Amino acid sequence: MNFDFSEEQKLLQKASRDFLEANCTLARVREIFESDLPYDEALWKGAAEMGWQGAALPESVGGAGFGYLELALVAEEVGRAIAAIPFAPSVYLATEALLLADDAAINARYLPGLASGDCIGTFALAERVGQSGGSNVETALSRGKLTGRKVAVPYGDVADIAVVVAKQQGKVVPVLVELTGAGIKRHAVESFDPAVSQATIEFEAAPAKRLGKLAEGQGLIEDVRDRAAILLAFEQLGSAQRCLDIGIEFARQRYAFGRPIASFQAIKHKLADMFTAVELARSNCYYGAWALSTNSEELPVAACLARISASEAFQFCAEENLQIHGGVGFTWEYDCHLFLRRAMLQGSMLGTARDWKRALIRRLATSSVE
Amino acid sequence: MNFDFSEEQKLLQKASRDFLEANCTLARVREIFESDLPYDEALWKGAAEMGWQGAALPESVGGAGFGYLELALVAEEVGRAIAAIPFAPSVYLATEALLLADDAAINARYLPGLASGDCIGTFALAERVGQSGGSNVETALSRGKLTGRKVAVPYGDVADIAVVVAKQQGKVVPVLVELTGAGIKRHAVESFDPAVSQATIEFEAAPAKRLGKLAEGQGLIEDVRDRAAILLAFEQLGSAQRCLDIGIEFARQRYAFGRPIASFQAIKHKLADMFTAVELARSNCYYGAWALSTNSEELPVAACLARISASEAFQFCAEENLQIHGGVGFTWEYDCHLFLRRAMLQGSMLGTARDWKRALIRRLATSSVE
Amino acid sequence: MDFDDTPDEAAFRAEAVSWLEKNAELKKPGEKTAGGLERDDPDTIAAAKAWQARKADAGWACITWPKEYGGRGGTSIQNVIWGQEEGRYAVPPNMFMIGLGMAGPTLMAHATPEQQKRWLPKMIRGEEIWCQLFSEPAAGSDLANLRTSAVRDGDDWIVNGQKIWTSGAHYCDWGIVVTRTDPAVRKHAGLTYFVVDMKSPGVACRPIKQISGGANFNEVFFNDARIPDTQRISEVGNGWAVAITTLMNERSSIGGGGVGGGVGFRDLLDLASSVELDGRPAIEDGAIQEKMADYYVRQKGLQFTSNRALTALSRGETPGPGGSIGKLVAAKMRQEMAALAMELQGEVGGLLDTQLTADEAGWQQAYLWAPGMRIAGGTDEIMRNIIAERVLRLPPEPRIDKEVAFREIPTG
Amino acid sequence: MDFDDTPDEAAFRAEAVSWLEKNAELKKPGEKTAGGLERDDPDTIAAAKAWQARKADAGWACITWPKEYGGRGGTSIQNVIWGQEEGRYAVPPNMFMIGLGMAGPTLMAHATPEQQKRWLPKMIRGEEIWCQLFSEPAAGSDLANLRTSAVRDGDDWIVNGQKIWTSGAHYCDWGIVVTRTDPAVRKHAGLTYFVVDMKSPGVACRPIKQISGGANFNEVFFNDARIPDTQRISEVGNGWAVAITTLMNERSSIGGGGVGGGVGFRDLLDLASSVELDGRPAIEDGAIQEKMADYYVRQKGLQFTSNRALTALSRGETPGPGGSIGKLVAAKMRQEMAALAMELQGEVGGLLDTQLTADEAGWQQAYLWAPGMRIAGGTDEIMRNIIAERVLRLPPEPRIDKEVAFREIPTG
Repeated sequence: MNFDFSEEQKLLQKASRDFLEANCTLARVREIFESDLPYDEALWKGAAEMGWQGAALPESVGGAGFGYLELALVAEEVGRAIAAIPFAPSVYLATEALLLADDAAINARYLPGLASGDCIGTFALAERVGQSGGSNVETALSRGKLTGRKVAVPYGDVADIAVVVAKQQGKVVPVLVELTGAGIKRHAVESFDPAVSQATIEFEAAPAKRLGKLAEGQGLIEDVRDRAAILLAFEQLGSAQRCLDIGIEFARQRYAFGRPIASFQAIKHKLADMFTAVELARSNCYYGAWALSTNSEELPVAACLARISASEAFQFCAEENLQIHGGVGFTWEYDCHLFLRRAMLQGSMLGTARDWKRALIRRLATSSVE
Repeated sequence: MNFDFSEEQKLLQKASRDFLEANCTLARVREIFESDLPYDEALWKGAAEMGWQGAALPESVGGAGFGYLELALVAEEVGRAIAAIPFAPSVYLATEALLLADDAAINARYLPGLASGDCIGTFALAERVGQSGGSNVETALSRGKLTGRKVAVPYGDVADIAVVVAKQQGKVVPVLVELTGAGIKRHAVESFDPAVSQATIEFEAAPAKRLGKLAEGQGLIEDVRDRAAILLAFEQLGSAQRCLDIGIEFARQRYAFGRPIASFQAIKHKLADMFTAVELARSNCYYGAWALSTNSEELPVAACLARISASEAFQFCAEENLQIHGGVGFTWEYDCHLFLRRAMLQGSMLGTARDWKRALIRRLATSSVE
Repeated sequence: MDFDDTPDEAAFRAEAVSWLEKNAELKKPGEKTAGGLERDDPDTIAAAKAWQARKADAGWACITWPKEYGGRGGTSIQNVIWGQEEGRYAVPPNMFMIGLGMAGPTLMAHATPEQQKRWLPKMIRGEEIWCQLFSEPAAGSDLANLRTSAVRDGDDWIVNGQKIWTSGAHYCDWGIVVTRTDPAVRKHAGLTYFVVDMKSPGVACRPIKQISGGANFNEVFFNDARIPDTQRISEVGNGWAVAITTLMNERSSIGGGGVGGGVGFRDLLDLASSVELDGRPAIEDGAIQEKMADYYVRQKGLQFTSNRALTALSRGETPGPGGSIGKLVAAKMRQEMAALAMELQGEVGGLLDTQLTADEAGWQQAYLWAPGMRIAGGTDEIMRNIIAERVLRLPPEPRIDKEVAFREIPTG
Repeated sequence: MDFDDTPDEAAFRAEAVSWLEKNAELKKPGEKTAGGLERDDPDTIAAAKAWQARKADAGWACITWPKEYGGRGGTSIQNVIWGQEEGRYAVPPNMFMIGLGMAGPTLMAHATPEQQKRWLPKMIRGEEIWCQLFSEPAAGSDLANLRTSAVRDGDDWIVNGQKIWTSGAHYCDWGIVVTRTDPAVRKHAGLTYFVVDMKSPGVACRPIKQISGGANFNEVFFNDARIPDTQRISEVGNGWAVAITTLMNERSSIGGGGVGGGVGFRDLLDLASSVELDGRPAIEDGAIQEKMADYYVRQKGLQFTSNRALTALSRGETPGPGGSIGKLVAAKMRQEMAALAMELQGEVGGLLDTQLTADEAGWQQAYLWAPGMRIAGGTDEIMRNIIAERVLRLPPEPRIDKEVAFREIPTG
């Protein structure tokens, strides 16, 4: 039994944490949060120097040549720091979509930029209020031109390219678009987490290219979402663990009635429940990382497990960490709400926990996973 | 605002409680529970002398001529005592079905016996594992003969008459059957709560009579279930309150680490949550009683509210009362499981809380209740 | 059992309506009264004062106060009826709740006749607005753990320290404040209660920005502020008993419309009916139906619990213990409902943009207000303690801070 | 990262399988090993003893014990691997867990060489069966609050009192027992640890009937029972330290198949697929899907948490803190799953009849066992305390029972 990361991988994780503790304090996140800056450009460049954007990419395209286990651990640290960088849309989504579609020309053109961070990618899914995908897609690709409107596109205001979920000949397909090209109008909109910029993007006959084969588009999108869900779950896991750590620290130092509030069962049992949620999420995330790194046929089930438990753990820990803080937790000045906002934003991406639960049951019906 | 019972009604409730405390201790319930006796016959007779079975019936048929508010309070006390008598099936279900169907001949024949307790009624709904009613009804009435099989009929082994949910000409209708007549085979089966006997009843061309008009059968059944749900909710409320009271008493007297366990937040917050559940259930039950007593058009919604909150409060309080007791609560000798078993049995009757929640949302869509 | 007024109540209601009809306009459909937390511009304050004076002249300003103090001498149920009827009219926000509801009753119980004469009449007419200065940053749930010091200096007391969560501090005229005058005695014994002039030197206000972005409360700093001894309400060292009088009168209101988002159950039902889940309207989905039913059951349960309390008032009894569950249940439910509403919106749930979201981002705002509701006026945890100890009479936890000198209590 | 054996582990596994193949039959599909709680007839006990002796002769009886004590000197992960492989074979129930897992390690750490020589060899070969006598009716979660007294009388100790929740007391030969030898000193200081001959005069067993109807545990009464001082394991008054050694070795097992009902996630999935909810298979309903997903997520989360712990063992490290969540999560989940399964059965859910219910009333049985799981081996509340204090290192509550004489501690 070897169900854990290796010493080398843990050293990489430690180095990632050290880098983020030096370059991405909560004060720094707050600077982006409170400013009009769409993301932390310096951190993004620093991350690229660390090789993060290309962690799972081969060296031939400028990647670091690690693998998904390493990328997962970086994601956990990015989540722990609630870094204000377009890591999820660019690395887990756009890059993965290109890798899966496996178009040599496209990859040669874009992967080096994605690996170096010079090119920011994103993923454009939602068009309106409600569940996204499937019958709710109206954005259409026709004769190499994309027309439609996407909303809530993460970092859509600064991304260079987007993988857009669109319809072509009645099928749902992923489409690659350069956002700096013709036929594109985009504007930032107010995000629930101002450290994660979001945009509305209008396509008016924008030049675009389908990724993969027509018939396989839906499957490709599902694969991308599954893989991204696992990596995003690691970000959520890191954030949830941080909420727990902050909650413990505060509860130890804050006194009421002459003793630390951590000594009251109401608080200590809450922290025990937070710990339990984090540990279950951690174990399920590890399973996701294993499935991702081995390209296991269990990946679709593993993605559900990781995503559901990490989404729920993060939201629960963010809410209850604030609750432990009491009145000061409700102030803008304290950091509790940075996590709360991130939890809800990430919970809304790529389908909610509720959506993944239904997917899990559907998948179990046809899966051999015990 | 006069949203409470009157002084007179509360005196009646007090008298009911006094009677039950004298005649239906938990030790007495346990005698029935542990014996082969199907119900507490002496208590049933005593209840009749108190006028309970006919509480809401007019004096002309031997009733006490009170009303539903009074009957609700008696039900609460019956629940508080977890009395082992066929009160729910006979009074809330069979009697109500007859009253609603309003057939003069039938009522003249059966209501006096139901009012005096000489006749025990029941209600036969389920035929198999799963949700009951509607398309799951196969028992059929044809030319005055009933054929089919009903399971989990409460006190079906001792009841004299049954209102049976059956199909006639493709419609679901309530049917009245004398269980002592021809074409009936019945046998007691093991009940989750041995203080509430249950039976399987087989009908082979048993003489039977439809209640009400053919087209109105489904509505009649729904009305009976709504009205019974409110009265059953009062039983559940009384039982839930008793679990809370017992839990408080135990937690005050039991010491650990040199102090009453009631002084630990883990226990006191649990009791606070039990109290909250009971109070919400109580308020919703009162609303149900008001709707029942005024025959309000809000009754279908009120029935859902009362039933859902009372079912959930009882199960929660029964489970957590046992938990508060710790190891001894898990012993046969302590009474915690009597309540736990009753909670699950009553929760399964007439549709589960889950079923009533769906009904509530359906009804809200067409209701004017705010 | 019914929901109707008694004959007396009906007569009172008719009288109230008759006066209101002559003196105010009914709200338009959908119009809400802003809470005092939401609008505090000079025009609104002036309008609020004018309306309060008008009510005072006609005897409607403080229904339950004794007549000798300028009140109507009415009953609690009359006060509720008045509130129901006034709530139907388009009147200015009520900025006088802390004065009339908390400071006033305290002064009636504990102040000297001279003090009462100085403050109560202007309080009733709304000429002077009051705020409360109890909470402190380090105290939180442990309310008596306060450190703002008052030191005697001739005829004055010199006050230093910081208060927090004071609503309206910047426009108020007077504040009720509890200070520590002796840290050498036990926690509850060294407190003294004053009235402070909010405009006096050494009193400074700073708004606190909440996580929701607004700033509906203040921090108040005392920097060698002087309070004349004539404004002392309690005996020296007996401030806790007076503070208890104030707190007993505290309403468990988190402030009118100030719950954020202004959305409710029916809005959520509409949202669930308009968005899809797995190809059907979400409201047809079993999980959504059960959640919605849970909320409705709780909401109605609270409403009827409140009706039971009103019934007690109507009968001249003290309301039962049910009232204490209201905030505990409502605050958590609000958080859950807002989270569900955001979820139902899919990716758009992660926006605050009022154009793209449902209900103009009302649910997102509600979600950001909900944590405050779970904390203000007693956290969920404190509310459970209160239910357990005051309602169910369960024994308290061992206390290590009650019998030692305040300055000896561990503070971490 | 993988789920595979290391080469060393694979070699050990092969060796184990090789021996098992020669000495036992593989289970038939669906066959389960009865827990020691479930079968205790003389034939089963004889078979269990014979199998244990055979394992001992071949060196498989106690993998992790040092060789000097007759063990294999193996690693924890080898012990796990042995358990996995043995579990695939149709072998008698293991009635020696308390001896080998708890009493043995305690004796190795604290007993004299003479005592070890007397008891350990027969323990290993299964010739003598052991039970544990710690819990008392008035102690519960407060384990050290025990009252069974031992008073010195010449070379013996005279023991009076009552123990509870002892499994196998009626067929065991020896018990480990903690007694109070001095009520005048503080709670943890007046305890002394003995080995008691379960067949000696004054020791009486009575089965305890559980709410599930079975009687898998015993009460044990001591009525002037005599224990020779040669069977004392701890110094007089130092029994708590020895008891801690025993408890550290306690497995958080609620006993093999003894969880009641013998039903699991896949059975629930089958049930939800076979019954209807609102005219469709229940499993197609959103609420049921979400519940089922919740259970699966928790179950797999626990499984992978266990894999992480095994990995630590495999690497020769101490497993992380995750293990402490297992029982807390599993017990409550079991209760919820059983309740849902009963609900899905509609009115039939309220029966215990094996013919009419789903899974032969397995879920009803499971529901009646679940409360025991939430209590045995530490209640939910104690487990949260343990996680908070031992894993998260949060400060303890103030204790009023630690520094006073035992007999002065309030008992209500």
